[in-house]
Amino acid sequence: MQARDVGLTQTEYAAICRLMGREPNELELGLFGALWSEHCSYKNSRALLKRLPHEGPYVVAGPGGNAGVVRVSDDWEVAFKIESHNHPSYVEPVQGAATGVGGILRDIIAMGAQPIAVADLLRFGTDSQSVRLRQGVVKGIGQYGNAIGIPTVTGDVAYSETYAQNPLVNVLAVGLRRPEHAMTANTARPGHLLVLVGQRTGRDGIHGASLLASQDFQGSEHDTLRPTVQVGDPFLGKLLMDMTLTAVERGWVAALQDLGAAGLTSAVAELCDSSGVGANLWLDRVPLRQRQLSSYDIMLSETQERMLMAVEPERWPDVRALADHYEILATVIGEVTEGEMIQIWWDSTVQGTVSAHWLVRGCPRRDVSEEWWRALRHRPTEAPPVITTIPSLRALVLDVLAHPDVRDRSFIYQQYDSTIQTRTVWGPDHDVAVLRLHDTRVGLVLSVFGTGQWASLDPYAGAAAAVVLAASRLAALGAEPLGLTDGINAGNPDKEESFRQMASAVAGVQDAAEALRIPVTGGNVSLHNETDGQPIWPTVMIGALGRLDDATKPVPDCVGAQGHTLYLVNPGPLHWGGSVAERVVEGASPYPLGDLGHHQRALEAMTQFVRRGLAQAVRAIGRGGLATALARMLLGAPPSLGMAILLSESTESEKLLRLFNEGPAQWVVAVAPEVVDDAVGYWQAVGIELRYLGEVTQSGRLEVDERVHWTRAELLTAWRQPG
Amino acid sequence: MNIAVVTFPGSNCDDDTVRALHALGASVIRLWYRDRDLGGIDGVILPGGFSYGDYLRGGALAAQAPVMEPLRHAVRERALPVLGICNGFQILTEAKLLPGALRPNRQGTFLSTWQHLRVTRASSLFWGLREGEYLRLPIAHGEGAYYLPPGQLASLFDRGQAWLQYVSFDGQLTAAANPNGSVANLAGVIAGSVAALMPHPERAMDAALGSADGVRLLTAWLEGIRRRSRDASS
Amino acid sequence: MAQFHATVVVTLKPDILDPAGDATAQVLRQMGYLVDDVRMGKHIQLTLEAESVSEAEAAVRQMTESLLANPVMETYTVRVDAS
Amino acid sequence: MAQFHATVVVTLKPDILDPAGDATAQVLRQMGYLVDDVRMGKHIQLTLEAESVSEAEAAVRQMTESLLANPVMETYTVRVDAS
Ligand SMILES: Nc1ncnc2c1ncn2[C@@H]1O[C@H](COP(=O)(O)OP(=O)(O)O)[C@@H](O)[C@H]1O
Ligand SMILES: [Mg+2]
Repeated sequence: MQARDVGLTQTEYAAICRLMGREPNELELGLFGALWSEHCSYKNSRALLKRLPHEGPYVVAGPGGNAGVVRVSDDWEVAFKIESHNHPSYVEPVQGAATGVGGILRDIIAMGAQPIAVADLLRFGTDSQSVRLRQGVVKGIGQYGNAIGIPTVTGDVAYSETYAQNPLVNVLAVGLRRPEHAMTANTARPGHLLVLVGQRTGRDGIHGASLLASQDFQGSEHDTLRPTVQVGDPFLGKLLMDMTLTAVERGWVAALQDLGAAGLTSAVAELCDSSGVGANLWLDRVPLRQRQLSSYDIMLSETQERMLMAVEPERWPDVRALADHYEILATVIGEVTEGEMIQIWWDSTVQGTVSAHWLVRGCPRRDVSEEWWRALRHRPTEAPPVITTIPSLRALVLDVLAHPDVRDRSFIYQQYDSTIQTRTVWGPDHDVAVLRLHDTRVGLVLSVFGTGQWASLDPYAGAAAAVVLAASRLAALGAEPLGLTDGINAGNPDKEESFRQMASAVAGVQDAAEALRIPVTGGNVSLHNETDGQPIWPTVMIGALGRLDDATKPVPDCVGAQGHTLYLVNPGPLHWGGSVAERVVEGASPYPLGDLGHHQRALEAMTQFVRRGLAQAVRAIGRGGLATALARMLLGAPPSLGMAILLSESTESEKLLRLFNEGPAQWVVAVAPEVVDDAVGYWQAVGIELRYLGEVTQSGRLEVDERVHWTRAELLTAWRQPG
Repeated sequence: MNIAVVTFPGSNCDDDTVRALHALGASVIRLWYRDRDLGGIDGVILPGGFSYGDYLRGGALAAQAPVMEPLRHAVRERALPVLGICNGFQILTEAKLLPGALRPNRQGTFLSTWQHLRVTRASSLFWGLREGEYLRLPIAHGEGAYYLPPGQLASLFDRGQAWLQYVSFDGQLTAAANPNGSVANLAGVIAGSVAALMPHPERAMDAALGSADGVRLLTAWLEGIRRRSRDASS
Repeated sequence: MAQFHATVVVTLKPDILDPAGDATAQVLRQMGYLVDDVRMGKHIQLTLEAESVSEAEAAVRQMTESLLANPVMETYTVRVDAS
Repeated sequence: MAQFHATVVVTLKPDILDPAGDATAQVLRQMGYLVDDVRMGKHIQLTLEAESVSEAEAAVRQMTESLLANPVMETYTVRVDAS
């Protein structure tokens, strides 16, 4: 076996020999191959990610652990993180997506938190093959989440040819824990037993991290990737989750780590490295599903539904009895030692010896200069595109509503259990999920959004705008932002252009998170999203978490009564770059990001506006622009209501740009007559523009400029396109 | 009065069900699927979830669980009230404690949504829940299409076993209101002291979460048990 | 005791709706295949210990009737081979 | 054109985890049966139109490879009979 068989370069091999002072044997080489893979080592992204802001008033744990953690109240902390399962989902959509959900749930559990919600962020192509992929992915997400009993409460899906050979399946999970049940991997001490809990190890997903997740796809490579398919078992996953969290609650677990990419190797190395200890591993004791697994197979298997615990010897009988109760296997497979060396044994012979530190931190990582990093902000100009042929407004509103990126998603989310665990105040039929914690009025708001078109021409602007949009949906409820998680999906980092795109996206997240003062507590990077040399659009998925003091009565996102006045807060530029409308008329121009400092002030002002109770309804403007926001505010309202909108723009093309631009930090608000003066005064005082849009009527239809109108049925039919 | 909630491996609505019962002031005993002694209980809930991952057929593997033996015995010998919710319904049909079977939804996919229901037949098991009353409850299931072999439907109605039916938002018994292809829009059935439904009353305990109609249904069931044990002791 | 291999095929009774089969048929027709009908059944392979083929077959029939198939809606066939 | 009946049996490759089979085996053992192992596969019955048996068989193989089975984790057998 050679370096390249495990995905390493000659330079990396030389670095390994230097660290070890000798050549690695085959087993050791395999361990390096896995942990020095792009997926595990972040060798191309670490230097960029460290620039993201991590500090904030609510942060309990930032990046570095299995998930970020923020504080919601004195009693509760929340762990949350995003994970990608793109390539596995292309190879086997149902199992690939299902194991993606299982994997991120175990990250949350590894923090000692009970998972309470899942969100899915998906990108697919537009051909018929992509439809089947989507059906499989949705089935897989539902299969796992529904069965293990975690509600899928929100999500995001968009389409483009760019994802046809490389769909994106990112999954975000949220978990709750009591501060006293906090778990980490960095608390293992010499003398602890290493206990492997859960599924027997089999030949699943060997090389998943190094090959499947860290290299581009060549169409024909499917065959050689065969052994990498993992099958998820939510049934066992549920028992493992309950057993693990019970053991944590009883104080029996000294340190905890899930087995994800690179299986046992990664779990043991992370645990040892973060705890500053070494380990003896007794592979002959690992329960196997198949005979004839080699040490190499056992160390690298990505069999799902396994957790690694460090347990004090006195506690082991308790842990074992608990596992027996749940009828899952718990086996002592090693012990924690002094130092940093991991010794791998089979019976009484040593199979390999490596330092946890080399495995986790030794990989040569790419760095970038400050100058290069700063230069990423030089971007395409934002000069508005000229609309040459003016489309019909009547048709365009319906076309945008019917666009796959905008239309009703119930055909997806109705396949997900969204009400289990009884916290769901707002589920997937809203722009954000609102979850109320049990026995209190306090709640969480989960807002997820990913780029597509927005980042296609300008990844920096698209990524920054995704952060602003996710946050503007928190502001629409007056929620306090707690933290962000980001999923970066991009092409092959060895290609300069793909690397620059990825870096620009990270820079966009950084600048927006800093401007908005919301810390990034964790995330994921998935590179090599290329098939046959064709990279995807750099795509950034954002999850923003907020707190509501009273989650039982969120401010409605639909209009509620005749006579309310509609306003547009912080009108965006007359520029529809990156918008759905632009795609409908087959244009493509860069996204108009504008000034992040200004957006921050608008967000802050909106948050306070809502908290003062001045808004009867609010909706943040996103995909599909103002027109879509208005239509959605009407479609969810009592059927008798209508809207009469008067646009202040004078020309036809300006009116179109007003209705369809997707510029960041804009909202539609409905204000009751008795507080109109207060509202107008408020926005004047904070110096953010409030523009009159019109009135809520009893007409049952949407009217613009007393000239064009759409019945409710027309809007609904357009929006409710089947799949 | 003690109500037992049985947890099978893979049950995932057991905690929600216990929380709902606590909210109604009931005292709850938790049973594990291997328990062979029910203890002194006045009623049992088989909660929703994916017992054994719904592998083979929903409820089939759990129907063989050790706890089902004393349960069957208690139903036969002392007409112990049993309420199956979702997966609990599937387990009860697989265990032959209820007639019929639950088949994969007509559309072939899992379905999670809110449904309106009508009480087709009042029952002493649910004290105060009147015939013709409406409820709004969430459903979340992949195998919820109630099936009866040909010729058995009429007798189900004749015997008063057809308990709950899916209706439209304005209370009509229409084909369009049937979410999953259940025969005669049936969402819940009763046989003797055993009742079951596919919707989740334990998730509808608070208007802030969409509906508090679960309170009515579960209160009626608890009240039925209370009156029954009072009558028995008087 | 010897080891036996058994195959149990469980199929839906003919008049029962088969959504999975219907959905598959529809996709196959979309893909251009001239498919009239698809029915999805289960193919269950077991290995078990028994004294003889006939004992093994009796055991498998029993398992099938009590668990592997639901007689309300399914029928089945059983085949047992010596290992 | 004539009608043909085909049966496709799709089984998981030996190394692939079969949670449904494992759970079923566990319950069968709990019921007292001496079961070593259970594997769950699909038994798919199709009726289709074709000019000849060989054409029908070719079509069924194609459908299986592109839709009914995922070659990454499953293997299959096909049998075609004239109606
Ligand atoms: N895009 C990102 N932004 C912020 N943090 C990140 C990002 N990508 C990865 N991280 C952090 O790096 C650490 C390692 O991530 P990862 O290897 O994905 O963990 P795991 O293997 O547990 O899924 C985590 O703490 C994660 O939150
Ligand atoms: Mg992890």
